[in-house]
Amino acid sequence: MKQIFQRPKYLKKTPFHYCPGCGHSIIHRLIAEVLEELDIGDIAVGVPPAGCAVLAYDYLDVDMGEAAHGRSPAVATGIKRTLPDRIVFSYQGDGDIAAIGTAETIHSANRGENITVIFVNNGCYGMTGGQMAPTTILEQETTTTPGGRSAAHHGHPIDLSEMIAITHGSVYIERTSVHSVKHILGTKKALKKAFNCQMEGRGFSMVEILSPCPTNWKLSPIDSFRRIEKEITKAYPLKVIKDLTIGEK
Amino acid sequence: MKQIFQRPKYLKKTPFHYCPGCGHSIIHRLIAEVLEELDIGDIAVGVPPAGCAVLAYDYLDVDMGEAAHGRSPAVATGIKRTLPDRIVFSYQGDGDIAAIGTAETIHSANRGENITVIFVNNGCYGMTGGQMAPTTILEQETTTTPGGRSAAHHGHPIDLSEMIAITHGSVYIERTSVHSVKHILGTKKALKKAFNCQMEGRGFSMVEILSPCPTNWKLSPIDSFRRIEKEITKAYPLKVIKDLTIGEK
Amino acid sequence: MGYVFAVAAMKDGKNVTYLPSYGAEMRGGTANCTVAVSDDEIFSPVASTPDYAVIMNKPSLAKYENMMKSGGMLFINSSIIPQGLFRSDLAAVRIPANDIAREVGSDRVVNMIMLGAFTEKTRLTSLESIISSLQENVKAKSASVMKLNKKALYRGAEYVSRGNE
Amino acid sequence: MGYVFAVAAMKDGKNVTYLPSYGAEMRGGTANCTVAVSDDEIFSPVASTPDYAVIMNKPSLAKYENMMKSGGMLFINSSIIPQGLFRSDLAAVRIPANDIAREVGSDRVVNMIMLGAFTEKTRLTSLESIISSLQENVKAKSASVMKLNKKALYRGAEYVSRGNE
Amino acid sequence: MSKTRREKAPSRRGHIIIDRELCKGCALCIYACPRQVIGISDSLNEKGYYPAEFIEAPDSHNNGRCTACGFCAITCPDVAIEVYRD
Amino acid sequence: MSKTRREKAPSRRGHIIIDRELCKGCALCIYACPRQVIGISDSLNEKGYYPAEFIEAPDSHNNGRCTACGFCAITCPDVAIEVYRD
Amino acid sequence: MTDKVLMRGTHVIAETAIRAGCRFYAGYPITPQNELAEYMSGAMLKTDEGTFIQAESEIAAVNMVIGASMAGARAMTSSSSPGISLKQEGISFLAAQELPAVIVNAMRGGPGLGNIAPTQGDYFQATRGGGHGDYRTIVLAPAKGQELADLTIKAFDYADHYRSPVIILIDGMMGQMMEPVLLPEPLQLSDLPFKDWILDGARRRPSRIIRSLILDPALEEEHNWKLYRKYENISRELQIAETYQTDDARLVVVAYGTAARIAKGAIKRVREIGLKVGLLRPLTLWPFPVKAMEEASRFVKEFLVYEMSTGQMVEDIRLALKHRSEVHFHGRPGGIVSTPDEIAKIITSLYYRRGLEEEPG
Amino acid sequence: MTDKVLMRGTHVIAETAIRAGCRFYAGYPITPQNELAEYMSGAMLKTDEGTFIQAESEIAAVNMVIGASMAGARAMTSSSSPGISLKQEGISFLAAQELPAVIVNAMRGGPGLGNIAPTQGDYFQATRGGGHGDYRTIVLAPAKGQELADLTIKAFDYADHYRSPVIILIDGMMGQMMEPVLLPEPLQLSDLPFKDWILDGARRRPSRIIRSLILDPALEEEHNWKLYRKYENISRELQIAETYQTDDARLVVVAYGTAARIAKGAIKRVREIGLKVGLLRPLTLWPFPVKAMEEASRFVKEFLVYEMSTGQMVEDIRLALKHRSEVHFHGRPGGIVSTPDEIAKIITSLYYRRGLEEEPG
Ligand SMILES: Cc1ncc(C[n+]2csc(CCOP(=O)(O)OP(=O)(O)O)c2C)c(N)n1
Ligand SMILES: Cc1ncc(C[n+]2csc(CCOP(=O)(O)OP(=O)(O)O)c2C)c(N)n1
Ligand code: SF4
Ligand code: SF4
Ligand code: SF4
Ligand code: SF4
Repeated sequence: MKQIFQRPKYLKKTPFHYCPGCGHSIIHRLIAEVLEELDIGDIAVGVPPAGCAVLAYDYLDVDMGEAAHGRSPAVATGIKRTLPDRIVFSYQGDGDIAAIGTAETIHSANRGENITVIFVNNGCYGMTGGQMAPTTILEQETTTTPGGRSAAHHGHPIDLSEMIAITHGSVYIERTSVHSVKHILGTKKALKKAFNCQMEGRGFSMVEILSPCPTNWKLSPIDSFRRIEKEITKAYPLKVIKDLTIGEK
Repeated sequence: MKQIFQRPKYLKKTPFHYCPGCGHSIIHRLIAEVLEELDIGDIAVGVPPAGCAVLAYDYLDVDMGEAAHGRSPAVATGIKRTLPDRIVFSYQGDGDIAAIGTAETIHSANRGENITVIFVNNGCYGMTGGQMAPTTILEQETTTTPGGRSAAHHGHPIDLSEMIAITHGSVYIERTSVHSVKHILGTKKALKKAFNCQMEGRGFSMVEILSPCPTNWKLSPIDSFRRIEKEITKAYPLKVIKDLTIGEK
Repeated sequence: MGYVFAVAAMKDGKNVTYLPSYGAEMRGGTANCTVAVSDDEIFSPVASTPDYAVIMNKPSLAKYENMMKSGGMLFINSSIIPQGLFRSDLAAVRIPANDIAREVGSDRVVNMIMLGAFTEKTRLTSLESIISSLQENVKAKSASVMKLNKKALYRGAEYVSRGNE
Repeated sequence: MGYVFAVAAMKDGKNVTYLPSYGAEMRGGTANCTVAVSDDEIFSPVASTPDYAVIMNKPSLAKYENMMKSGGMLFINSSIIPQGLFRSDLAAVRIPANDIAREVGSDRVVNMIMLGAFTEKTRLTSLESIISSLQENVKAKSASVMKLNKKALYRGAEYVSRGNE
Repeated sequence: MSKTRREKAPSRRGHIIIDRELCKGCALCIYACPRQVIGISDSLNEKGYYPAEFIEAPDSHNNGRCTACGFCAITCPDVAIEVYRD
Repeated sequence: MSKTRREKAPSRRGHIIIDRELCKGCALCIYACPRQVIGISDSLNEKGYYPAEFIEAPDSHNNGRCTACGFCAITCPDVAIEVYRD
Repeated sequence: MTDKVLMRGTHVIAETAIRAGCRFYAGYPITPQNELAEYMSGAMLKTDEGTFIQAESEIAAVNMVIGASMAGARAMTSSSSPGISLKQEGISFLAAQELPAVIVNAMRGGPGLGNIAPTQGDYFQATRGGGHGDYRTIVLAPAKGQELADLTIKAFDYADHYRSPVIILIDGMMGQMMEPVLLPEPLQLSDLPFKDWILDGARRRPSRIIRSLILDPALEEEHNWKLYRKYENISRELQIAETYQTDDARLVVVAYGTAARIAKGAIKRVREIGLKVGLLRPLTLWPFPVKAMEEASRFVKEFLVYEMSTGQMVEDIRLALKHRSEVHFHGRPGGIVSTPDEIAKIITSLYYRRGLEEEPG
Repeated sequence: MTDKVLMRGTHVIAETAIRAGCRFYAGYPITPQNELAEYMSGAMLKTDEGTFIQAESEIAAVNMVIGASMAGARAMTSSSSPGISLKQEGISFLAAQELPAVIVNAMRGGPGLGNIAPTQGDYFQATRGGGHGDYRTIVLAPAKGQELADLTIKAFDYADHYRSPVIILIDGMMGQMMEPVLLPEPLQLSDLPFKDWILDGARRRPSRIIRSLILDPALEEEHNWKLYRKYENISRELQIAETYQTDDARLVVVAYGTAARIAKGAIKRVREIGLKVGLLRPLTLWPFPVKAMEEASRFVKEFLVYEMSTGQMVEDIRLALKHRSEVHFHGRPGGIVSTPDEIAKIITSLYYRRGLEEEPG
């Protein structure tokens, strides 16, 4: 009898506080697995900002420094520049990265900071109770878009990853999802590649992960998975948006 | 004897405080001309933020509200939403729009605010004495890039207009210059189109204007013009970056 | 339930303060609310030692039993919490609310049954006020829901008035 | 020029405060700097009533003439400002600095000529200190520049020592 | 090689252990399991969720055997599942 | 039409008036002028700049006549130039 | 009585704001004031010309409010502690440019991310100008449902009248709590005071400038003194405080907002055992009700300040009393809401320790 | 003497910071402190491991400093008034997370954009925590070239020792002014105090967390009191003030920074005509030198506070003196630098008005 799946080393024993079926939990585990497989957990420093995943430090068993809402990439910049041989990553919600943190994200990419950004796109502000996020798709109902998001009243969903890809300092940007086994494994691969990119000193890497928020979508976890497949991946197509990791550094 | 060129109506008599050969002066005049030709000077509200052009209200004879550094698009949003039938424009330097004001600019574009943004790209922070701007090209020397901007140390120049073009709410984005008669006239045309876009209620319009800063470039005005032609337009090609103004609204 | 009661008390001309629990509650923790009712001005919106508590689940019982004012009264959903109390200075009114709800025909009216029982027992307000409060708040919803709610209220009230607890 | 003088005074063991004008000066306005030299502690870095002023252009003359301490002394570049003074309680030392500079062979040494004259006249420091201060600050530059500067200093000093003013 | 594997495939057996207390009853493992050997328990766990449970003796032969594919564990947000190959 | 114009072209004459005190001597008008009828004055203006000045009587016939093309005024940052067609 | 509604504090503020003619709201989510923005997101769209914007950040929100105010709208934003810190530059601009605006701060535990529980740790920030430069903001501190409505109306009136930002300082509990409230009648926009300084296009009048850059120090000094005189006026005209059983009091408790409610409960208890204790509750934190304090201190020599912080308002009380009375302090920071019992105990022990039960000689 | 250099104030701070082991600087241009960043942009690159970043904003800059501090670097940022307002959230985080950092504020005229002339309008912001929550920052107020160097060294030491942000509060004049300075010897990085709390990867030790979110009010309260106790310690240990001719003084002028220099000049003048006037100059604005004030007030009953603002520090003086002495105020906001003559006149008229020339009975 061989155990073929177990709790990864860099995940603490603490049970997650996340809602049932929340994508954050899956993504946390994937990070822990990748840190273990790349053997970088002992030199990793993570930077979660305000958001449902602010408590990521209760789960990931690596050094973690909490940032103010939206400022993770700046904090991560400070850490990485001070300790260039450590592995530094930020973990950010879509509100965090694409609203209040727009400038910090774009400019750390533009500077080519050699950090890895994990961008969890669940289409809403989870922690504060389900308000519209910049990524909320049109017609989606949230607590601040009663009747659904309308471009005229609430503006358009934003393609942050595509914008980041334009910056000259960004090296690897991929959009993945966790709404099926296949996609979860794909996300893991992307995370690995992103961390590898940092290990090789290539520059800014980011993985945007479509993630379910059953609570605020008011759907069951399974229906949330289905919604990602049916609706969200239409608005946010899964793909490698930029990849300069090939070839000589 | 016919006077074929005279001071435009919406330009006050006050002499400019700008340095000799400064592009701001040319652009101010073009705005005044366009406001006059479109007959919108009496319903225009301009929003200059901190920057060499903060004193734009001393020259342009329209209602003007000063914004904090980087926040013009937000202030303009507040004005325009309150008075949708007025013509609202911001006038911003490259430091203002592409550094501290990154988020405000991108999100007002993304919301499709029906305002006109005039983005003066002179490749440096003029008002504060010539520090690096986000748009400073590689190898350019500034007071904070001694020895020239290097991608490794100071990050890359940013293509803000291209990023803004990705937002769904932006309608018309063009990059022009003022380094020759032809380009000055081209800029005027672009400004006219941008204001027209607003008058027609189409949404966010922006003109990025390459502009000389002889003082901080440490070049004569004429050599500054030449530098734009030879170097700057290579890094920032002049073109219509996005145009959705054609056809029915 | 607390809200409906608070509105009813307000309609009776009383001073009322209703404090829901707020914030990160979404992700775990026991939800609760506090209603203060008085003829006088209400000071603290937090009840440090409540007179009454309506207890819907086990963790809440553990939490609130300790806080109760001596001589206070607990309304316990006995379908879910069969066990007894530790404190002997408290009165307990046990209502098998889930069981009654099943009889009434909907799992959703458990709250209403408890509220009916509470109102009947405490007389802090009247069932009529509760119903008029309810009417305002289910405006949008159908008459059938209202009917169901009323039925549940009365069944709850009936249960305690019959001295069943 | 002010900076060189300030460093020289510092080297002489004096207390010195040098205040350049700063900020939005780039776009118009008269540039100026203030040097306070004293054997004691220096309090206000702004000279409200200076003892000496070196005046390089007309607007500055207008501005500073008013501020001078009674009995103060003005050093005026008479190549540019030929006219006289309004105040009779001030001494004026006139140096045709641009003309001398042309003789010396460079338009850029006007400042040095004025500084030479100033030093010779006031004896607040010595030409030697000025030269050693200069040496530090033109380090990067060529010996020929240094030579030119020295020449200009001496010519300025000579001009006033000959009682030419 | 690939042939050998394919031959072995039918005989692959496994089982999973679900931590009742970690489980939040989201049912995503059930959704992910290609063999339908996971169900929802009748009784609440201490957090108040109906946890998933491994159906050890499934009725239907075909989709009834755990192959230790690990899909459930990969999907489980709460890392409540350990997978073993027998 | 276009022919008529071209015929008239050689006879187009104009002149400019430069406001000495608005001018900052940046010389961009000189750079812009296709006829080279602008020069820099010998004397400072009150702001301390050597302003541009219109050369009314240019020596060379060919590039010496102001055509009122307005290029100088279009270029002048300080709106110091008024252009007249004679 | 029958018109009263039982409404959450944040909703009371939002609804009253709209009734007061507020037609521009921009905000950014942050607990514990999300319900204010959420209410606005629906209610504003139902008004004729109202704008609701969920901004990209608190900074954008306050600057949008600046714009709306420049354009003449009654405008509002709301946030909680960290978000209010981010608005400080904007608030300083509002003050400098003399723009009316209403800013709601539902304080939470701090510093840093802290927590979302009720505290009063932002008193200094609100009353001393967390932003740069010599300015003040009017700060209102409601403690009851009805006051949330009444002071919201006042906030907009004061803002317009004094051309100044006004902060409504509450905590999460005040924001969440529901009490019966009689909402004011909606105002007609046409009844609002006329503003002759707004930017709405220079048709038929000279163009206007709203600015805060004043490069000449002499003029900037003048501007500063002008603001200062305005603040002096406000100080004279606007102090509001409630007193409760201070007439015969030998000890007066000073507290505002939620803390004042609890203090009142405590006082009721200690009165029952015969202690002569009263309450002084500032409703304006700036201007601080110095007059009421002076009044009270004529007969009372012992004051107890109770704040849900480690002690901030206590400085204003020392300043107001000119150190002529004894000032004691009790604080509970970090989101702890004391019970009236706890405060009653503090009061009682202080009362006896200071010998207040004896008849004054 | 020979080793002294004549250096601009901003350069003194920058160079000294590097010599004190600062290896991380992030800032954003704003007059009047651009020369600090400009100096760093060159000098930092010459150090071995130093980082200079011109950030995209003041907010990014302070958050980069947070990161560098978490990673163990001596880190610094600088700005001027509006930019410092934007950093308030970050400063509150630094305080909450107990991270050392040095922040330079070269104050300028405000509120709003104001101007770039020297003022002291940000005293409240600096000393009362312009950010949210119950926290304090150490605030140092140099007034001379040499002090810029000395206090910069101290700033880094205090920051590390107390794990607290330290603000160096100057104005544009202090920043631009050149005075002879003896720069300290460069420290070896290896001599800096060891930090056992930094985030540098959990190799051979349990993983660490630096956070400020403390959801449980009881724990957050504890954290608040812990900070409070630290601040009490700092208050005891760190008060610094200079006195000048206070021994026989009948009137003491209190002023800091540039204002203190001018006051000193004024005092020198009035001493010449026989007035017994002294100066008390706080070098720490927080903790405020209460002990020195108390000491002074034992014999002096008249104080004149001179600030380049409409009056902020004057509150601290009233609090420190417990209203036992008379406190007069003279202020010039907006960037006006008084002449010593002007202040001498104020002093003189006050001196006679209060009858101080008469021998005390
Ligand atoms: C300055 C500041 N503004 C607002 C907040 C409140 N806040 C906390 S998390 C959050 C956003 C949560 O959304 P997202 O980043 O998408 O993450 P999620 O919770 O959905 O995972 C907000 C607005 C804050 N903590 N600080
Ligand atoms: C919050 C804030 N940060 C910094 C400044 C200082 N500042 C004024 S203008 C400016 C940038 C000027 O550059 P740019 O926007 O490119 O305009 P330019 O002067 O080159 O026309 C800066 C940094 C400020 N006024 N406010
Ligand atoms: S609110 Fe959404 S994102 Fe947050 S824990 Fe719950 S499911 Fe996850
Ligand atoms: S500094 Fe540059 S941008 Fe500013 S006025 Fe001078 S030339 Fe123009
Ligand atoms: S996926 Fe995990 S948490 Fe969800 S039901 Fe299955 S075992 Fe439980
Ligand atoms: S372009 Fe204008 S400012 Fe420049 S030299 Fe010609 S007239 Fe003067």
